[in-house]
Amino acid sequence: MEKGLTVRRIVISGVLGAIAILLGVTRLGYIPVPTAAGNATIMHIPAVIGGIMEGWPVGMVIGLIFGVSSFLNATVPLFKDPLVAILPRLFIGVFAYLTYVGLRRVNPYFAIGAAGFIGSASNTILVLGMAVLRGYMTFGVAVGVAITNGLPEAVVSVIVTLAVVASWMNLGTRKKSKLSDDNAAGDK
Amino acid sequence: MASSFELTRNITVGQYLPTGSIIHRLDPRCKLAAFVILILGIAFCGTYGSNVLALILCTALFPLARIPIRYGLSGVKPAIPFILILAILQLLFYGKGFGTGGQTYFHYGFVTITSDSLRLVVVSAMRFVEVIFLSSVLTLSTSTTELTHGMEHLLMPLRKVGFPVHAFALIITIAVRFVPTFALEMEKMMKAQASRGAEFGTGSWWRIVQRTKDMFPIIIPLFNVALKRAEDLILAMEARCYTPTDERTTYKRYHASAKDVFAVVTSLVIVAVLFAIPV
Amino acid sequence: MTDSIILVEDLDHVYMKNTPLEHQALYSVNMTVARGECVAIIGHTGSGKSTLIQHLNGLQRPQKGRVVIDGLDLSQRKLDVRALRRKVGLVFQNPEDQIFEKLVGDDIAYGPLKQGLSIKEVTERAKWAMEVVGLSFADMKDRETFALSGGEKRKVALAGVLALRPEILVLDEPTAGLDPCSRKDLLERIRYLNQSENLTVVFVSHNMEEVAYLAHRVYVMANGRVVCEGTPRHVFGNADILHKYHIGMPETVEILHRLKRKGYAVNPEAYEVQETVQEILSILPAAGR
Amino acid sequence: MSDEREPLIRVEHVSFGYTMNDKRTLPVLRDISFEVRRGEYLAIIGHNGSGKSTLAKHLNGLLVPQQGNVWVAGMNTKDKGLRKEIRKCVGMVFQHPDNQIVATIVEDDVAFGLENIGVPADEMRQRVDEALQMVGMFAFRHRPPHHLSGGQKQRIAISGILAMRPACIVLDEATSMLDSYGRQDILRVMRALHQQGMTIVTVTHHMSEVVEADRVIVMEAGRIVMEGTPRDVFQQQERLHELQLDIPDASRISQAVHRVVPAFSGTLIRTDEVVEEVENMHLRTLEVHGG
Repeated sequence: MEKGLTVRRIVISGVLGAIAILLGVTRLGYIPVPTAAGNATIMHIPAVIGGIMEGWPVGMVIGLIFGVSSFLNATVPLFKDPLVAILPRLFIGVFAYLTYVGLRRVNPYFAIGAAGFIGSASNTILVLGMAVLRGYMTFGVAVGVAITNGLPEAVVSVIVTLAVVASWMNLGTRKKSKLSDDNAAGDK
Repeated sequence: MASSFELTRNITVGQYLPTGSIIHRLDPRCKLAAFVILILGIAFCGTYGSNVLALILCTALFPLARIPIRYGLSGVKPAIPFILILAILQLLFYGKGFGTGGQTYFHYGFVTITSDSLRLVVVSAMRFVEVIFLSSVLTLSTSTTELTHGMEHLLMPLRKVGFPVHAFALIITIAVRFVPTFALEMEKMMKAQASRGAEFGTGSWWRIVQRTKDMFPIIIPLFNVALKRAEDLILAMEARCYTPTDERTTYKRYHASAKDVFAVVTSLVIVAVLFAIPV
Repeated sequence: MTDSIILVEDLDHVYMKNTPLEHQALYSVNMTVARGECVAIIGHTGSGKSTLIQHLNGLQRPQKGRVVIDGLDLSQRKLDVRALRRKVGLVFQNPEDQIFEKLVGDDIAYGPLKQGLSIKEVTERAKWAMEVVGLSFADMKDRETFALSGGEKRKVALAGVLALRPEILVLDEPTAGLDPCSRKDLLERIRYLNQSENLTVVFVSHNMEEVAYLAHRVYVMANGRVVCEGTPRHVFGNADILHKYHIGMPETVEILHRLKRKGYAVNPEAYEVQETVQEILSILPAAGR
Repeated sequence: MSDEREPLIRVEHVSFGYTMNDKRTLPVLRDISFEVRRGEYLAIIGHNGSGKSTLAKHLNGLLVPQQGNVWVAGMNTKDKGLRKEIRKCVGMVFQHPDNQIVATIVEDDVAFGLENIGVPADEMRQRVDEALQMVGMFAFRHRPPHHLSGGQKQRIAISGILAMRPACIVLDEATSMLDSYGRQDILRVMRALHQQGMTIVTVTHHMSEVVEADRVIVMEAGRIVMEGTPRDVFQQQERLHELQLDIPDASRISQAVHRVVPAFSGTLIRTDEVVEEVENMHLRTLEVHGG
């Protein structure tokens, strides 16, 4: 991978940042889970993907875009506090990147999936941690939210990250169409 | 029903409302600086008095910007249930947590209401409304382009420590630029899938798994489309001589006048006053 | 009138209603299409063509007026949208927006699988759909969709819709961006579907050559209204309409209109190349032969 | 640096291939040589996959040849230090109108290239206005690009290039995503620019655009297989058909009429030429009879 600031890194940060904004403003980025922290979100996934693909600075910038957009669009009081909405988001892509780099020698799929999980988990833990520090919720409530929101978020994050990054890195997943099964009629 | 495909309608990133007021005409750099100062000020002031003052000042911005206050209130409305839920949770449980302090008003079993927990609830609700008002006024009175330019200029000093300000501003510009493009793209993909038998948003809200699964065929291609567009854009930018590390000149130039400086100074004064209010 | 499979009456449509960006896309549009007919809709970008065809499979619902597709009234709230969409297959302009599976076979099977058909039945349909658009089932089903050429992508998108076994095929600019060879091939396939498989075809186009080749009847749209309707011959013969609404015309028609304006006795409705050649031959001075 | 008689772009024995996953190379260009003269209007045609777009990307150093050289105004595209100069000289407009606009406001986007090459702010404003006027988009300068049609976006892309005052514009299938009106707009702009002396290279599969050109290069499987004026190339109907290329109806009509009436020219390629030829034939008979 080329070092430093490249046109590719700038553009990828930009377009993935656009997705983070888009998922927020169209509400498509929300998984409806009724809890105190509002819906579960998939808006952090662009930061995870950016981190894996182009390194931690890219992940951090996308996280920042996600944070600012969630701050500006927030309908939940929690996220109208910049310390909760923006600061923790900077680290999503960083943790995803570190996980990926640490594990990619073991198995690339596993590394991508794990990065998706850790990236998502870091979002959950840091946001809720900050919320507790800032006194918006107690520790007990935060743990509850971490389970009701954090888990589905992490699962979705793993699936989307794997699908997108694997196809982008050309790690072919499935080579045969569903129609190619032996039981399919008329194949011969 | 059919209009559920009209994604572009819901996009409010550029919800710019040009009324030509004095707030609109402020230099974006100064406006943004004042905004950041006020937001940070509000985030750290926790007394009743200071929040009452801040609320009054933030409300006063609407007539000044000639923007109807309902734009601000529309941001507050959907949050009311969350404020209530949080308020109840905090009132009931906060007293037992860390930092218990102040006078205990009520105590029964694990439920404790103290003067501190009450203040926290009231103050955070007010603080929330203030921030909503402030950010509404900012985004309604400033185009995204001006915001980006303003941010770029404000960050300029960071170049001294090697932070790539231009590149950073360009990233933000690209992000903002592609939001409507991707929205259209997504709208088209949803229509194409609906035409072939997919259904969106029809699952009941409690069927979380189903609704989440419905999402994948939209979200994953969206990423792929974005990454493909990125490849094109990289080429186009290189063809126009873009190199991230080179010196560039800037097209837009702003001239801060006395009123712009006044805005920044005023916001500093306001924050100082907010911190000075003891209760 | 009884045999019209598509009936559009006084249809209006307004986008972004009640916002500052509100604009009306359709003004009391009327259209009928008979079973087995091939109808072209032509007009400028923004003339309302795309909005109109999105009404045909229920992506848009009539705000005012009526749309009836083979007995299904789209104004009715309890409409069975899925039944409608099985009946009307809509192929969008840009194949990239409608191919969402990674492998060709999976993408074509997407619709039938959503309908809950057995894998055997789905395979048969996919096979039929692929052969009919000219994609070899055996060779193509395991190909990755992103690596296809523009022409192949169009065909995959078309096959994906055909696998739903629709009675009506609606195409938005089926050949935009294709090279001449792929375009000709695709047009022949569509003509085959219309004539031999008895599909009713409605297509939007900018390309007058392709309108001339495929359509039985043409609707000309401008500014959200239908401004002219008739056979291609009738429409191409009407230079005033074509000029007034800046509708391009086939080169053949352009030549004939120009000759006519210069006072030569040619029939501008003779739009096929051979016909045009005959028209020109008929007016050349005998002495020149 | 450049001799006026020296061709603007010289492509010498260029070969290029893409490396696949498994380290194989997929040859796309095979030993291509040609020149683009100053002030010329050159069309490069070929069906999808013939290598024409890859070739276009060699003309300003977006791709560099694996074998052979490309010289732009005497500068070798392999020389990294000259890359900016080369791209200032040869601008490029791409296929997707949406994917080449960077900024959120039209005039900012036109200025983007100027910012990159360090033009001072005052001069920039003047150049941006000028470039927008040249493509007829000045009235749209404060609009966000996503409210424009494809043809308008493409004109913005062209004016972004024009502002940099290149000697040559390469259109890399720049009209293939546009409707016929958008395409006509672009063609009008290019015609006007060509008259003002701009060198134009257009990569296309639309025959109506080829008719505009001074010279055509036909590509197939990474090689140049035909070259000549549009008139000469369109004569070879069978050969073009083999190459999966079409000829304009005007040309087909001209040839068909010529077969029956030999006095009628068979080398016409534009509709107005056909009409003129009919008139001329009448005039000639009049002369014969009158004389």
